[in-house]
Parts: sequence; C-alpha cells; structure tokens
Amino acid sequence: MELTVVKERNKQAEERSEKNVVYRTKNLNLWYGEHHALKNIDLDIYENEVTAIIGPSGCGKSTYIKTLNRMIELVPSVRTSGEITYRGRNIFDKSYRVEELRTQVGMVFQKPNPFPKSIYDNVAYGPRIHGIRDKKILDEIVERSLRGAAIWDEVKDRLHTNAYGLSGGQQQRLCIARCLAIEPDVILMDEPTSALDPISTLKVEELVQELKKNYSIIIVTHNMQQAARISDKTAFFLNGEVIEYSDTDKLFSNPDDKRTEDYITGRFG
Amino acid sequence: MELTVVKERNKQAEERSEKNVVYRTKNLNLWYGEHHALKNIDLDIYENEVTAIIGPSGCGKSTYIKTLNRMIELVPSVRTSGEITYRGRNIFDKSYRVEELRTQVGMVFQKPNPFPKSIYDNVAYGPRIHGIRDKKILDEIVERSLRGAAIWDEVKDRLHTNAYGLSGGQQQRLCIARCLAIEPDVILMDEPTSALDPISTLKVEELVQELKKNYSIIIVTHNMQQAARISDKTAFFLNGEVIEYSDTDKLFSNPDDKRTEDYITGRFG
Amino acid sequence: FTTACGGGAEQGGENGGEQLSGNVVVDGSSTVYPIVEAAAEAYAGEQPDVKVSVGLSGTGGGFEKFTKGETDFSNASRPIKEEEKKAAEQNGIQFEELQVAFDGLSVLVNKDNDWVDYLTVDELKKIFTSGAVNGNDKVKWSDIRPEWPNEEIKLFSPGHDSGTFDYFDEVILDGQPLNKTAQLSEDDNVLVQGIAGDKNALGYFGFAYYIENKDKLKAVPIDNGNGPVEPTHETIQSGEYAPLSRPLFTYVSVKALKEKPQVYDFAKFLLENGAEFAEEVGYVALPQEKCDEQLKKLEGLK
Amino acid sequence: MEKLIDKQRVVQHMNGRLLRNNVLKFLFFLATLFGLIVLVVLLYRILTQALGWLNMDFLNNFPSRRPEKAGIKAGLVGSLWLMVIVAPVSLILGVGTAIYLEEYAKKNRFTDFIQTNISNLAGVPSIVFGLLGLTLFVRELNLGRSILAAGLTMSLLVLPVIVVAAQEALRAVPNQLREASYGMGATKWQTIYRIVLPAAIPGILTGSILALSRAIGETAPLVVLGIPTFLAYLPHGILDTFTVMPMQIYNWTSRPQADFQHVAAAGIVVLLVVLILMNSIAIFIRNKFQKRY
Amino acid sequence: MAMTDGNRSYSVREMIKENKKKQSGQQFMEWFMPKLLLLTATISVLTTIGILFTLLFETFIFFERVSIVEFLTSKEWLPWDEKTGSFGIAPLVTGTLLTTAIAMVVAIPIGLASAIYLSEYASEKARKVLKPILEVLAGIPTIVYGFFALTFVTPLLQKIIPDLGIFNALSPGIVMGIMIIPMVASLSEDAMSSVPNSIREGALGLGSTKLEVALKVVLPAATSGIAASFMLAISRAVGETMIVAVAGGSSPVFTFDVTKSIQTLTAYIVQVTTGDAGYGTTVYYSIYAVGMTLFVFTLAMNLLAQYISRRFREEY
Ligand SMILES: Nc1ncnc2c1ncn2[C@@H]1O[C@H](COP(=O)(O)OP(=O)(O)OP(=O)(O)O)[C@@H](O)[C@H]1O
Ligand SMILES: Nc1ncnc2c1ncn2[C@@H]1O[C@H](COP(=O)(O)OP(=O)(O)OP(=O)(O)O)[C@@H](O)[C@H]1O
Ligand SMILES: [Mg+2]
Ligand SMILES: [Mg+2]
Ligand SMILES: O=P([O-])([O-])[O-]
Repeated sequence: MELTVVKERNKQAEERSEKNVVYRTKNLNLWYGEHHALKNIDLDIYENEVTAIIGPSGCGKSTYIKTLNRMIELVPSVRTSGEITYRGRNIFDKSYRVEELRTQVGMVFQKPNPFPKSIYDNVAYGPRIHGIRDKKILDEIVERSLRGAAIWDEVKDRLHTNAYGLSGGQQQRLCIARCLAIEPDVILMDEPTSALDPISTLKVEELVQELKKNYSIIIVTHNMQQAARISDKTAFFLNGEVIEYSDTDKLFSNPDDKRTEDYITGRFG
Repeated sequence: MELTVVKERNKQAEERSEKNVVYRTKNLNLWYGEHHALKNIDLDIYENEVTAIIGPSGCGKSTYIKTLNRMIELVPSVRTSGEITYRGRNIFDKSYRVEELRTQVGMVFQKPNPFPKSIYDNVAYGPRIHGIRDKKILDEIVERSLRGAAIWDEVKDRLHTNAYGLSGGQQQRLCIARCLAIEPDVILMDEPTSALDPISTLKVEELVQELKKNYSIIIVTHNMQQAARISDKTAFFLNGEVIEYSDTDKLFSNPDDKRTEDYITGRFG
Repeated sequence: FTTACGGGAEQGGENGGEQLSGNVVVDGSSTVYPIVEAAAEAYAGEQPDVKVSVGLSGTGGGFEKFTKGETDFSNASRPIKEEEKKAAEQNGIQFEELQVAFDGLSVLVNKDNDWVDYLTVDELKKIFTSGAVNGNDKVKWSDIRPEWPNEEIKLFSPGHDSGTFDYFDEVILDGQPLNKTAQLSEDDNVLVQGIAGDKNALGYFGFAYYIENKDKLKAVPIDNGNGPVEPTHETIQSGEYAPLSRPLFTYVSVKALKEKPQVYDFAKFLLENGAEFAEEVGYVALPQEKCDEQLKKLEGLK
Repeated sequence: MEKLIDKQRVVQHMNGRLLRNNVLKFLFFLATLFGLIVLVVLLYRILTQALGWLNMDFLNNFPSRRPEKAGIKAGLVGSLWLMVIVAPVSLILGVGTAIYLEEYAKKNRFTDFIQTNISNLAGVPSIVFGLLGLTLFVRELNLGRSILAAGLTMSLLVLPVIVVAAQEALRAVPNQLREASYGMGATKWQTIYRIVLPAAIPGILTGSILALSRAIGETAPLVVLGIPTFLAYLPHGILDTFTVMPMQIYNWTSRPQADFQHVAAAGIVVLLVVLILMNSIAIFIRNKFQKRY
Repeated sequence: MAMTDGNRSYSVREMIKENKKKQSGQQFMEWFMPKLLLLTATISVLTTIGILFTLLFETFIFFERVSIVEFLTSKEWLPWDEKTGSFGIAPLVTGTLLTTAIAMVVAIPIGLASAIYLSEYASEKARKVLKPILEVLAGIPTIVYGFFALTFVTPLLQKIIPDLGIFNALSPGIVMGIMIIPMVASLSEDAMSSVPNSIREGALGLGSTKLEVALKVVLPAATSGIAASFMLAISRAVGETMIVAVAGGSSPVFTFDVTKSIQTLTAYIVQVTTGDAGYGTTVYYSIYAVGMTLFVFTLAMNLLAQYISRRFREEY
C-alpha cells in the first residue's frame, strides 16, 4: 500500500511537471549546409519562467531560439533532425501550421525591427491580420499592449506618428508591445537589449520580470549579469551543445562543468 | 639646494611623462548634428601601453576612437571643439594631412573588414598605396606582418586566395596584419573580438599583449574581463563623458566613482 | 525581262577596265531603295574598291541631307519640292533628276471579294475622299454600285508621309482630304496584312507588294475612261495603266558627278542596268527611249 | 487578464488566410510565368521562321536583293564596331558620373539637379537622341555618318542606365571597406580606385551590359542619323560608315518578297544570340565575382 | 619605431616617409580626379541642354508658322496640307496616353506580381534563373515586338473583339506592356529586396502568412522604389516608338476608343523622319515641336516621380 502511495505521488509529480513543460526539445540536431550548428540538444522549457540562454558568440543561441518558432526555416540550407514539442505537439509535424505556432509564440529580435508604419499600426498589425477589425477592440488592444510593454505613457500622444521616430530603446519596447498584442503564450527574445543603452536595458529587464507572470519567456543574452539578474533557469551553450542547464542561481554560483565556470568567470568569450 | 634638486627631479619626471604621451585630448566635445556625443573629454594616452576604453553601448567609445584618427570626419554632420594632439601636434590642424595621421595610426574594426582581394594583396595594400613597389620588399613585408599578427602559419600556403575564404577570427588577424604592414605607431582597435569565437578571441588577446612591445594600443571593448586581462590603463565612458580613467588594476579593484563600480559589477550595461 | 538600254551589266561604265575607288553615298526614299540596293550590290562586283552605301531615310530625309551636300544621290518617290529646291540653291547644290523605274499603285481587295470587277477613277475618288458619300465617311459597297453588298468598305491607305500617298493624293484625291475611316500605315507589308484579313477591305499600295502577295489579294482593274486596265508590267510600262503608275527618281549632285569619277560611273551603271534591277525587285522598267535620253543627259554633265 | 483575442476565432480565421496566401502565390507565379510564356511564344515564332535560312552563308554575306543571298555580315560587324565605341564611352562617362555623385558630391541642390536630370534623360525617347546626334555629332562636329558619331549618340542614350546601375553598385560597397582603406592612410582617390571600384565591378558590369543590349537593338536614332542600310564592305576604323543589325532587320521586314520575312527572322535570331551572349557574360561575371561582405 | 627582429636593412616607416615627399603625383590626382569626374557628371546636363537646343531652335520656327494656341487647343492633327492643315497636338497626345495606359494596365499588375513572387516566394536559385530570363524580354528589339503585335496579338484579340481594327491602340499597348514587365518586375523586386529582412522576420514572427508580409509590410515599405519603377515604366512606354508605329497605324484621331487606329507622338516623329515630307516644310518643323512636347511630358513625369518617391520614402 505504501508503494501505491509513492507511485501515486510520483505520477502526480510527473503530471504536474508534464503540464508545466512548454517546450520539450529531444535530441535536436541542426545543420547549415555542412555546418553542424546544433548538436543533440535536450532541453525542457517551463511555464511562467524566464529561461536564459548564454554562451559565446557563434555557439548557436540564436539558431536554437529561432528553431523554436521555426523561423530558422527561412534559411534555405537548414536541415534538422530530432524533435521539439510545443505543449505536447511536435512542431515539425506536417499538419502543424507554422503560422499557428508563431501566433502562440511571439518573438523579439536583437535589433528593434518596427514596421515602417505608425506606432498604432505597428501594434495593431497582429490583431488585424488575425481578422480583428473592430476599432474599439483594436484601440483597447493597442493601449493594453503598450501599457504591458511599459511604453504607453511615452507614446500615447503620438500614436499615429511613425515608429522610426522613437529611440532605440522605445522601439524595442514597441516591438515587445507588438508581440503582446496577439496575446502569445511564449515570448522568445534574442539579445533584446544588446543594442540598447543602459537605461532602456533596465526598463526592458524590469518588463521581462513583469511579463513572466503571464508568459513563458526564453531570452538569449551575451550579458551574464543580465542572465543572472532576470532568469529562473539558465542554459549554457558552447559550440552547438548544451553544456549545462540548471537553475540560474546554481549555474552561476556552483557550476557543474569546468567550461561553464571558465565562461562565467570571464576566462573567455 | 635641496629645493633645486626637488625641482630638478620634478622637471625630469615631467619631461619623461611628456615624452611618453602619445595622444593628449583636451576638452574635446563632439556633436552629431544636435546630438552631443562626447562631452569635455580629457585623456592622455601613453606609449607602449594598452589603453582600454569600456562603457555601455552608445556611450561614445567608438566615436572617441574614431576621432583619434579623424575617421569620424566621414560622418558629414559631425562637429568638434577642443583639441587632440598626437605626438605634440594638433590633429585638427589644417596643415596636418589626414592621410599622414592615419599612416601613423592604424585601425582595426569591430567587424573584420578585409578587402575582397587575395590575402597577399590585403597586406600589401598599405605599402603599395604608399609607393612601395619592389616585389621583394613587399614579399618580406607581407610575411613579417602576417607573422606579427600570428596568422602566417595558417595562410602561408594560400596567400593568393581570396581573403573571404578565411574564418572570422582569421580575417580579423589578417586585418591586424594589414595594419602592421605600414608599421604604424599607434593601433586603434574598436571591439576587435566582439564578432569572434572564444578561441580566436584568445589568439587576438595574446597578440595584443605581444604587440604592445612595439606599438601603443587603444582598444575599445564591451567585455570587462577582456579589459581587465589585457590593458594597462582603462577609461570608463558613460553618456559621452569619461567617468574614470586610471590603471586597470585600480579601476577594477577599487574604482573611485560609484557609477564605475555599478558598471563593472554588472549592475547595468 | 525587258532588256536594258546600252550595254549589259557585264560591260560596266565607259571607264572600261579602269579600277575606280572612293565612296558613293546614296540616301532617300525607302521605295526606291531596293532598286539602288540591287545596283550597288551588282556594282560591287564591277568596282570592288568603290564603297557604295545606300540609306533609307525617306524621300524627305534624303533631300534634307542632299541639299546640305552630304550625299551624292538622293532617291525620291516624288519630284523634288519647292522648299527643297530653295534649300539646295542656298547651299549651292546643283542637281539632276534621273528617273529609274515605274511603280504601279495597285488597288486591292480581299481574295474573297467576288463582286468588284473593276473601279472607275471617279468611283475610287468617291470612296476615298472624305465626305464624298456621307458626312461620317462610312461608305458601303452598295453606295457605289447598288448591286454590291450592303456592307461598309474597310479602307486601307499608306500613311500621309509616303510617296505612295502623295501620288494617290495628287492623281485621285485631287487635294481633297482622305476618308477619315481609312486605316493608315507607313509599312506596305502591314497593309497587306490588313487587306488580306478583311473581306470588305479596299486599299492601295506599291505594285511590288501586290506581285508578291498575289495569292492573298486581288488587284482591281481601273477604268480611266478607256475601259478597265489591270496593273501588269506591260500596262504600267506603256502608260496604259493610268493614272496610277508613277515614276521613281534618283537625284544626283552635279558637283559630285564632275569631281568624283566613281559617282559618274555608278550613275551610268544604274541607268544602264536599272531596268533589270527594277524588274528584279518588283518594279517596272523604263521604256528604252527614256533610258537612252537620260544617258545622253548624263554624258553632257560629265 | 481578460482576453481580447479569441483563440478559437483566430484558428478558424487562419484557414482563410492560408487559402488566400496559396491562391495569390499561385497567381503571382502565373504572372511570372506569363512573361516567360510570351518569351517562349516569341522565340518559337521567330525560330520557326528562321529555320533553314540561318546558316554560315547568312553570317558571311552582305545584304542582297535576292533573299537567298542576303546576309547579316555588314550588320553584325557594324553592331560589334558600334559596341567598340559605346562600351568604353558610356562606361567611362557613366561610371565617372556615378562616382562623382556617390563618392564626391555633397548632398545639395546641384547634385539633386544632376540626379533629376539623369532620370529625366532615361525617359527621353531614343528618337530625340537621334535628333541631337544628327545636329551635334554628324553636323556640328563634322563626324559624318561614322561609327564614332553613332557610337557617341548611343552612348548618351544609354548613359542614364549605366549611371543608375553604377550608383547602385557603388552604394552596395560596404562602408567598412572604405573605412579600412582610409584607416591605412589611403587618399580618397586611392580608396575609390583600388577598393571601391573593383568591389563594385560586378554590379556596374551588369548594368552596362543591360545598357549595351539596349544599344544593340535600337533602330530609330540611327535612322535619324542617316546610317546606311546597304553596304558591301566592312568598316576598318571608327570614322568609317557602317550599318547595324536592327537596321537590316527593319529593312527586310518592310520588303515585299515573302522570303525576306524569313531573312528578317534569321537576322533577329542572330541579334538575339548576340544579346543573350552579352547577358550571359554579365551573369557569369555577376556570379563569379559577386562577393559576400 | 622599426621592428628590430629579423635581418632587415630598412624600415617601412622610413620608406613611406621618403615616398611621401616624392608623391606629388598622388596629390595631383587627389585634386584632379574630383574635377574630372564632375566634368563627366556635367555631360549628362550638357546632353539635356543639347537636346533642348536642338529642339528649341526648330520648334521656334514651327511656332512662327503655327500659333501655339492652335497647337494646344485644336483637336485635329492634319499637318499634311500646307494650306488647310491644322496642328492640334491633342490627337497625338491621346494616342500616346491611350497606348501608355493600356501598357500600364498590363505591365504594372503583372510586373508587380512577378516582383512579389520573385522577392517573397521564389527560392534564391529560382530567382537567379528567372530574373535574367525575364530581362531578355526587355532586350528584344522593339521592331520584333511590333510585328508580334500585328501578326499575333491583333488576330488573337480579333477573335474576342470582332470589331477590333487591324490597327488599334489595344494590341500595341498590350505588347508594350509585356515588353515593360521586366522593367517593373526587376526594379520593384530590387526595391522589395532592399527592405531589410529583419522587418520581414518581425512580421513572420507574429504569425503572418507570406502574403500578409508581402502586401502589408514589404509593399508599403518599398513604396518609393516601386513608384519610381512605375514612373520609369511610364516614361519608357511614352517614349516607345516602333511597336506603336507598326501595330498602331498612323491615324492621328482624337479618340479614347482602344479598338481604333491611333498615332502616338513618337510614331509621328518616325513617320516624318523616315518619310517623304519636304525639308523646310511646316511638317518638317512640326517634329521638333512634337519632340519638345515629348520632352516636357517625360520631364513632368520624372518630376512627379521624384516628388512621389520623396513623399513616400519610408525609413528603415
Ligand atoms: N544562415 C547561416 N548560414 C550558415 N551558417 C550560419 C548561419 N547562421 C548562423 N550560422 C553559423 O551557425 C553558428 C551558430 O550561429 P548563431 O547565430 O546561432 O550563434 P549565436 O550564438 O547566436 O551567436 P551571437 O552571439 O553572435 O548572436 C555560427 O557558427 C554561425 O556562423
Ligand atoms: N553617424 C551617427 N549619426 C548620429 N548619431 C550617431 C552616429 N554614430 C553614433 N551616433 C550616436 O552617438 C552616440 C555614441 O555612439 P558610439 O557609436 O560612439 O557608441 P559606442 O560606445 O561605440 O556603442 P557600442 O558599444 O554600441 O559600439 C550614440 O548615442 C549613437 O546613437
Ligand atoms: Mg545570435
Ligand atoms: Mg561602438
Ligand atoms: O520612303 P518614301 O519617301 O518613298 O515613302
């Protein structure tokens, strides 16, 4: 009888953890033509957490994060093997429409890339393509998204001016707002602050902390302090492999792998 | 009599230091159009030392280093005030030909930028434009420069193939070799390793240590560990101002300014 | 073939065996071009060192250059105009008109047209003159002869800036404006296409284009008061096919004749063999007398 | 937080969006195909007409009154001679202008004016260039109806195309290369001549070959200049008279004898072969020398 | 300071200093080349001036004979009769506008659709093959197109529109449009390709289909380049000669009926320059006035294009 209880518990624990896994990567390999850029990646991403991916330049961070929403397919020479499931569904599945995946998984890029349109139209873009026409609802979505991205106060008086008139930091937050407007489940961020000044960086970091209440966030950064500051879990990539993946506190204070230690103490990179 | 001795000593000290100053920046201000990018910079750069410039993105590091060889003049909207003397001569002086200055002050850029020519022609470019035609001498210069940049062994069998066939790290060392070929006096480096993988970064860092025997080097980096590892002096820029400038050991272990401390401990940037 | 006046092509000019060199510059009418081209081609066999070039800037374009002294010969599908004479005078250019062949303007209908047996000059004029039948220029076959079909005639004509139209205008239209429904083209082959493609078509153009497209088109005999006459080599040469047979010219600079022996020689060659070339490219040769007369004139100018 | 976006509807809506995407993709593809189909039809018609008339004799003969003896030699050689003038002149003038505008000129009204002027010239009908060439080169400069006069006229005609292409090519040379060169103490001209220009060559060549293709197919301006159609000799220098392929073709198409239509078709084929050869060279150069920066 | 390693007997730095003293040639080039290049840039301006002068002088003579009011207001272009002729440019202008409009109706949608396909859908390889092939279309001599229009397209169209004249505005307009497709496609494709990929990725990342990216993001961002390509295409159509001369007929009538024979400004110039008209006659001078009209026409078009391109230039 005792045994049954234990089993039951295990099962519950498993179920819970199963439920909390957003992305599960199993034995993922990726090649750019001949170049083997991702090697046997196994990684689980959990709900309502910030997962940081760190590693030196060229280690495959961007490649990995772009694989998660299949953006990598834009590169014609790319081949993959292995499996990534998003909420239990294999994203490489033929029947899985990439547009559907990307509607649920938002992305923020390294360089702010607003559309050459007004601030309003930038944010309303996503809802509009999904068939929302009602001006009232759009107004509400725009306001809420801009508030969510902590930029509402700065732009509320100039919603219909061109987004390129904003500073880099504001543009990046606009891109985050644009991403929030379609109410995604996961947000992928590829070095979202590397092109920003310190103040803007701070704002975006605060924002990420705020957002994780409602979203699961995966963030690539070359700034280890940033990873340490904002993430719950951290994965260290090197040469296309995951060297270490654990709780952020653990990874930075007491890494298992010598290479991780070398990297976080700045011995290279 | 005692007094005279002291005076004598002081004078000697002054002379020595005067002699060792390569660049002296006095009250330099720089504007991009309306944007005030450098504010009252005062900075002396010394001979046969590695001077690192650190600071968050957009603080004016690149702007400053480009001012040292007047490369900044390529931006049409730029205005400057104040003075920079190189070896005692004001570089903004009308009579100072910019080509002459740049012949003495080499530059290595953030992204490797070899010419779309053969490896040989890349290195021989400088000597050639300065009128050196003799094939024998050119051969010798090319070999020596490539050796100086620690890349000779890797390329000696393919000198006449296109430089774009090299990896990023090799390209960057080629660019350094190209710079060495005209035997400059000072070498400016703007984040020379930020686009390189860890191994190449290490090689370039070692090279910088080697080069400082013969050259004065000014290096911009966003990697504080790198600055700590390789530089003798470090200047910390913030918002276009020099916040702190001192020996590297001192700056990293015991900074005078709170903002420096915040930055080097990774509280922002 | 009608035999050429003077000697045959083989005998060459009066210079006999003498080898000439230098260049001969010919430009002007595209209508006359094929004849002169043929002559130049054959002449290259006679005098290989003489460089003859032939252009086709059109009669007007040719005269523009000719009156500025830039060419030796100017081909023309109409006689020189007053303005052009004046321009030549101003520039001190003296010239002589030489006739090289006849062209018979042929009036044509579609192959499937089985009702038109002939047209009188008056009927032709009525059809082609604007406003002659009714205000909107739409003419039906039945308007001309009641037994003909009650269908609109589709008119085709060379464009206003061609020698062919100029001549038609002179002898048929009498200066009256052309029927506005007429389809115009500067290119006779294009007109062939047009007439061959429309059962109710009626048009006119150069004889050569008719000869080459006999299988697609039907020529209409023209009655100038002496009964219907069909355009043939004989009727055109004899002047029986009237008034639609027109002369083709080349104008030669007197100065060039005098100063450049090769120009004189080529002119002579052209006159002596012109008949053969004209026939070969689809025109009608001059009668013997006319030819002799012009050769004499030429000799006088040397 | 209450959701403003109904996921259910988004998913339903997606079917329509994807359908629209696929339908339009197909239409866009058809549009692209349309151009190709027309090209094929055109080529097919010409080739079937030219069949049997295209042989060595055709390439070796001068124009003739007899269709079976008529050949393109004078036109072919003349067209190539024309390129001997047009290629260097238009290239030097065009690239020079482009370098001036891209590398030296400050952004001011004068530069704007030149730029406007160039795009305006690009739209001026070729026949108007003919009128200019006749007045300026043939008459005022007394060059006569020579290869030189025609070549200069054609050079002016295609100049705007080369300028615009060269400007694009120069603009595409990354600034880093310029900076690298300046950083070595190179002067501006050294940088342009040794670095920028060589890097821009593929783009410049592509543009120029397109321009030359235009020049080799033009008839109207040459007609205005009074370039002859019949020649039984080849030019030996740039001051000689000559004729070109399109004029031959133009003449043949207007001849009454049906056989001449075949001769014209054969002429068109030769012209197209030359054209495609020139294009292939451009593409070859473009692919071979194209560098990734 | 020269490096001291090796067994070298010279210092590059010294050599450079030595050479600097000698290199006056280099300084001369530095002074001379900009001036020389400015000179070449001026050639294009001189060309325009040359064209204006060639046209102006004769146009002036023309307007001494024909009143400018008649030229601009009369709806009849009957230049052939010296006495009763009338010189109203309107029919030639409508002929030109008509064929140009038809050409644009063909070239703009097809060209733009091809551009979208090539830039947004086709693979790199397909693009590399398709673009040059399309460009061959632009290089085919226009006389070939002329006969294509007359002997292929017109008969084809006559099956659909029985009323269509053998000469008409429709057929040459369509064929001209086909000829211009590559121009629109190629230039628009360039404009669309130069929209940074980051913007495209941004849109795709939001779950856009490629169509939405193309129409809602890339197209608006490339407006200025695309508009410029349209304008160039219009200029090309306005200036095209041989196609309209062969297949359009030569009847200058004031009409907007596309099934009727027409004449364009350019076709009129060729007609006269290759035709019979006497040198020194009013008809002769009229071609310069028509040429001037064309010049003004294209100039206006280009200024408009520049205005549009400035107005709609998106920054990214
Ligand atoms: N489109 C591509 N084609 C070929 N190789 C590529 C491509 N993109 C990236 N790579 C290679 O794949 C490897 C991983 O690249 P990736 O961009 O994922 O690195 P990263 O970790 O994001 O680096 P960074 O910090 O510089 O952004 C690198 O070696 C890179 O050169
Ligand atoms: N060409 C330019 N025109 C206008 N402003 C510029 C220009 N280049 C730089 N700036 C501005 O000047 C400031 C300093 O830029 P700079 O490139 O020197 O920064 P940096 O310290 O080198 O940053 P990074 O670490 O990102 O290279 C920034 O605010 C930047 O936006
Ligand atoms: Mg990356
Ligand atoms: Mg920088
Ligand atoms: O070319 P033509 O003057 O004979 O029409």
